[in-house]
Amino acid sequence: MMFAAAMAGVLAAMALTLVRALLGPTVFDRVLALNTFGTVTVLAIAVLGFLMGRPQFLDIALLYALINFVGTIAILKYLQYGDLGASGDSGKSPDAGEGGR
Amino acid sequence: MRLVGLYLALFVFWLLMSGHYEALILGFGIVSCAAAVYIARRKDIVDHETLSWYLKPKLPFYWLWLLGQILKANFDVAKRCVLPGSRIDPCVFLAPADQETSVGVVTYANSITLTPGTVSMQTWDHEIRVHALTRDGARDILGDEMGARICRVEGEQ
Amino acid sequence: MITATNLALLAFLAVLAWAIARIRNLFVVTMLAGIYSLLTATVFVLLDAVDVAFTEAAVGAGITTVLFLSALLLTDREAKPRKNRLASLGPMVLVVLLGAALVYTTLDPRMPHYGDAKAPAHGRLAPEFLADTVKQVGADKPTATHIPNVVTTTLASYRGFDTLGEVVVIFTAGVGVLILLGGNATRRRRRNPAPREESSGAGSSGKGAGA
Amino acid sequence: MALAVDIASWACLVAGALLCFAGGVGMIRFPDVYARSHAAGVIDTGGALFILLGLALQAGFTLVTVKLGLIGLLLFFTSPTATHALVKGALAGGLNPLCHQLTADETAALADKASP
Repeated sequence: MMFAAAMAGVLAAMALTLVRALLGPTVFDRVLALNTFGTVTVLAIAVLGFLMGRPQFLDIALLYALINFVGTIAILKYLQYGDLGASGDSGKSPDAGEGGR
Repeated sequence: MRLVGLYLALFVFWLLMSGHYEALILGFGIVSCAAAVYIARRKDIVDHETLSWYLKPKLPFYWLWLLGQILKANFDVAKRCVLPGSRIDPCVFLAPADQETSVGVVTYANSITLTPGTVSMQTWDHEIRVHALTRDGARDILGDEMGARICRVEGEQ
Repeated sequence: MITATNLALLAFLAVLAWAIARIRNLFVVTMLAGIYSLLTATVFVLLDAVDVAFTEAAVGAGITTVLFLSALLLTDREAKPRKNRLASLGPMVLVVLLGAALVYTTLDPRMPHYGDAKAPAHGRLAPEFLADTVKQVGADKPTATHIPNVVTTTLASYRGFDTLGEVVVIFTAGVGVLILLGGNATRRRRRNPAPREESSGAGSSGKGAGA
Repeated sequence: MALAVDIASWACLVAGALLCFAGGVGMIRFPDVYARSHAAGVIDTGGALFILLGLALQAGFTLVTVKLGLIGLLLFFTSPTATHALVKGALAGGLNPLCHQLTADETAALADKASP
């Protein structure tokens, strides 16, 4: 029962993070959402292991915590040092230009 | 010396992960850890800076203190996230970082980021640009209790 | 709660799939694909397929994202705008029909249901494999260890040659990808040779230290 | 004793779930990436910490607890690095924070107020 409560919170966080990933508006919002979604997935798998009575699943959660970090850093490296190109929605968010400072 | 430490750390990690202690599987673990250490040495990624840092006796106390700060900040930011009437007042400022080594500055910057409500945006040798969610958060950082504690951890042998 | 979790995860997957199909910015699609793969692996965990979840975690969320990004560096960030909406109607019908057929097979009373203990796969082979896992591997040395994981036994012992073939295929694919992506790097280096000097120097000194 | 542990882990799990939810709401509500990164920080630190703690209390002194601890440690080491890289990348990508830039005077004034 208590695991179900935790699972509900984690699922809610998943849904909200997913909405942020879909809405954007900037690329960095999506990367942030991806990173947070990874953390939430790690928690979800950990809770699921207990919910199903098989805590051995924690190995996957551990692997995820590692992979998620690598993925986020790779994306950010691509964004910052790779070929940024002219197209795409980076830096062109409606609230970045005039609203700043 | 460092390689031996790395090997031991890896092997302990392996033992905890595997949970099987039969001779054959232990042998696999020993061999794979050795291979990992060899590769780390070939790639020259054995850590040179932070090892002495982890041996400082005051570090665990700092971590405990930081944990308390993180919890306090968590509830504050969570309240601001959920309660409809609450307002945020983000600001950006430069905070001084008086740590002598780069590891110290990195520890400070990471501690700032780890505390919800403040994020370190850029770091230089003796300055960190911080984004704070509220003025109170900014005041906490500028009060420099965290920085002073890291300096104290850094100062001991 | 398990059912509710399942439903929620599948709903997330559906929303994500729709978004991936709609969004034309490939960079965003890459990131959404990463999230999709995280969700898929969670579903695999729910289905008790731990080894598949492991693979999905390592390959789907980690390596695929990086590979997609390297591919994006070589191509464009924006997909071509859709020209003809009607042209995608044919595949759509095909996919819907296939999906309906798959759903029908799960409903057909002659097929065993999901998790049915009386299904042929569970009736004869699985108990034999489970019983033999301990015996077969540790048979020659009674005191010696046995492989503690049934999946490992199946993959590496019962289906050893099959797994070897799979490994060869994956290795070939990996080499192919490296050639495709790395070949471009050499070309770029030839065009612009300055900044790569130090890495080759570090490589040779590392070799000296290792030997 | 078992009851006390159960109550404690109930409290931890509920707190973790609420913090996760709050962080998610913040991700939606806050105005720009920089502010949202604080909300993400709530999930990364508080939510993860409490949920892992609650699970560890249920698991008792076993390898499972050790693994939970390792997951927590890993999250606590990687999440600030990732967040910092993200915020730095956003700044380098030309995304101006939607907020007030404190001048040197204002910073000094805040610092004065902070140190009694």
